[in-house]
Amino acid sequence: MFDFIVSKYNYWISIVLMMIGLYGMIAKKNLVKKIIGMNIFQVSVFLFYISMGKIKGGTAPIYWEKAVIYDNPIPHVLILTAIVVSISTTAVALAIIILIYKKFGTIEEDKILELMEKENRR
Amino acid sequence: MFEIAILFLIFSSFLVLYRAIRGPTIFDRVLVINFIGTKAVIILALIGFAYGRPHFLDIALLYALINFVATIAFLKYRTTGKLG
Amino acid sequence: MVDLLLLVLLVIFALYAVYETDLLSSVVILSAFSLIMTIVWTRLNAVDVAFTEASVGAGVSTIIFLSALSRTKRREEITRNGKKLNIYNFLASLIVIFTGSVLIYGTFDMPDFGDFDAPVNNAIAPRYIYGSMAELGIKNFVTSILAAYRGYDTLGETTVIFTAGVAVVILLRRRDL
Amino acid sequence: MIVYIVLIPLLSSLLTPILGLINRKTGFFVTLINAILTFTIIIYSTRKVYIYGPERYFFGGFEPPYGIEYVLDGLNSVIILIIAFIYLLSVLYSKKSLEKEIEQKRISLFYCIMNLYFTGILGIAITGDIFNLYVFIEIASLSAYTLIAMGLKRESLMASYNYLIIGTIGATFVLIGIGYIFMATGSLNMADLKLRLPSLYHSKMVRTGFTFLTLGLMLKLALFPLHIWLPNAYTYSPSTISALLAGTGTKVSAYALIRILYSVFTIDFDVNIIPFSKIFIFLSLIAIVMGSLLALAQKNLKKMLAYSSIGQIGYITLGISLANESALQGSIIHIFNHSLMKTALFFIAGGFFYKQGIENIQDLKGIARKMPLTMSLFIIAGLSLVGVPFTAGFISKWYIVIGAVESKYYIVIPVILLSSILSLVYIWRVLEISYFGESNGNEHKEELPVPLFFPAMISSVLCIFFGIYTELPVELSKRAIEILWGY
Repeated sequence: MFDFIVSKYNYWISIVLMMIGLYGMIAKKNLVKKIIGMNIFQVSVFLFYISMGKIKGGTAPIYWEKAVIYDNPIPHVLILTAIVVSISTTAVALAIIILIYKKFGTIEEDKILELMEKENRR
Repeated sequence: MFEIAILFLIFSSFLVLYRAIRGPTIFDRVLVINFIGTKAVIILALIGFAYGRPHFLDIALLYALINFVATIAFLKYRTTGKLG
Repeated sequence: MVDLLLLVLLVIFALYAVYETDLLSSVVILSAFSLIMTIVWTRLNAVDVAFTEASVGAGVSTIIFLSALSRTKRREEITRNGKKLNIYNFLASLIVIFTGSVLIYGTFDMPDFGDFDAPVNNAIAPRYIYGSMAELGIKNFVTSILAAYRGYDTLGETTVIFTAGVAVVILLRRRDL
Repeated sequence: MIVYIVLIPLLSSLLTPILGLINRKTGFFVTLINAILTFTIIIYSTRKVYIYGPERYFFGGFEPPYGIEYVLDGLNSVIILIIAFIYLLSVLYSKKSLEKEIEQKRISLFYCIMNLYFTGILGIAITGDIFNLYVFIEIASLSAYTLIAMGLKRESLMASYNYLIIGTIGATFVLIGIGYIFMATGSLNMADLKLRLPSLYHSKMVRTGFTFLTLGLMLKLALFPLHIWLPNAYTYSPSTISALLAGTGTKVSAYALIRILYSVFTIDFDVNIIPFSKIFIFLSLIAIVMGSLLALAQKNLKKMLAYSSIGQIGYITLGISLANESALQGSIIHIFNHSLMKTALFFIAGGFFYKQGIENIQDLKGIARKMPLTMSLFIIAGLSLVGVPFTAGFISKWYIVIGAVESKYYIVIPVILLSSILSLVYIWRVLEISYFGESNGNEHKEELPVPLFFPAMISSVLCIFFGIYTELPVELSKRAIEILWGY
């Protein structure tokens, strides 16, 4: 049992982090807060990827005369791509939030929905 | 040896966590970030030596730079309420 | 031991960033979260990723967040309208717990952390590690995969940045173009 | 040759803002040339695939499990054919329609984003690498968020934001799913995965990965309980974009789902090892009924069409999850047909807004007397949506019903009948108001201007054409089935 926990805790903590982020994304009403949750969610997924590429006793995947085992470089490559995708999503989301604030005067979801309902009733 | 040094540094990061969470003003938090950033630079350098691959110093350098920029941005936002 | 401490630190920061109502503090904590993440990735030997996260995650994204906050509001307003909010939060946590347990169920027959014989490390990775030096002559395997073998992904990545750039310009710019 | 399918849109998206600095009008022409060129290349390569079989392209010359490859086979050639066609029509439509809906100074950047969206969806459809799929999903999504946010009303911003949140959750789920599958197999190439996966079907890792991949794509596809982003996104975006998204956005996700279910995993896994099929037949049936019911309740014309899309997506997923040849064939034909008819309907709805500023169904009173030709196009496309014989919609529903009978799911038949009646009711409601409603004011005829009328005409006439001459979609989809079933 103890071995089982020790051998998996890295993945489990990354899953816990993902879920904290996902909760922030779903449950929080503030638009910027949702994006903060989104960042945590995505970065934790990246942590999960990087964890799977680690090999016990391995060294960084850069050629080195003394190296015996190298870590797996593929997850690193995938995550380099994914980090950039994540930051781009954040940038677009924040641009939309700035516009929302300009047009609605608030960044709380409930208040915006109220405003939209009022408009539709008219 | 290096491992123990890293442990101590992480432990000291835990100590400032109290200020990050309680910290009545925003300056306390900025200070915490700066502190953790500085610790991170040293930890990165130490990790490089612990693994016997001094190339890691590059990241430590980059780190020191970025840390500085972020702090400036915070303080500018705090004083003028605007960025750029 | 060191890794475990860092991971605990990550969880505390993540919880606090989601919990805090002052958005500026939240962003500060998110920046700290990224910083710690960089150390974790360096511990896991992902040097290039740590590099990118240090500049992009901790640097650029903090500044983007700050510039967004400077044009909107700093504080999150909590409206407490009693039961409705509670049911909503309860549903959200139910979804989150369900998703999380499915994910953890999936980890049960995963290879152990750091296992050399895991399929990830044996299917296509050896070719990159032992063959790419001879084939391309680049010392950093990550670079050679990124630029050559999976170069098309990198083209896609660049296109994503381009898309985001054009999107921000078209959404926020007031002058002619 | 197939490498140009993605490269030409990408190049033109770079070219539009640069030429836009010189003259704003160039944006439209560059985009039009790009659409025509891409469509021509796609016709050429589809023909080639049809005659000589699947074509592959290795990027940088690195052989597949190590490098990234493009695959063009019977399945995705159908999809990219219809996507490129709808894009061409939308570009033709956009010139006039955008004049009223977008500030002219932003027009060249707008076309740039439109080209990027085109790049993204073509990239999703044509790639043979599962991580590359994720990257292109993000390109398509990011540009779609921006396009929706360009709508006239301020609600469009909120619609775009909600789509962004849900779309990002979906894309991240896809990323998690890819991670789990990658961890179990160590490979990212679809063809390679198909060889490696069967021995791992009982691993919990693979099952979880499968769940998250499908869940993420279902979020993008807007299957019923996960559809919340779709109605507002379609309603508040500019008319061209509504038509473009309705015709291509969800279709490409449906394609990705088919690819994952039948080409990365096998049918044996979907049906026998996990209860995927049963759950999704149930969900699709609910989607079919609820989509039509919710469409009945709407006041806004575009919102009604958007909810009807949710019902039609139910048909597509029903055909996919019944998992036999005829049902899947019906599903592919329905992707093809639904693109045509929904695009036609959204074109016409956009035309009403352009000409009269009408958005609500109630305000359509007497419009059939003002625009008889336009309204007749609406009837054609609407009847095709209902699934009347001799229209395109009938063929696909027929195949799905046959598939349901083959798999002995008899409950499908009354549900499809019910939904057809419901959709007849909501189409009829529009017709009744527009033909028999008392209009106030002048009733002299003024049809849509040609640039708006022509694309709407083409797409609705094709609805009839493919209902009578069924060879093209049926043959193409038969070739797709051959690829998936592996003979």
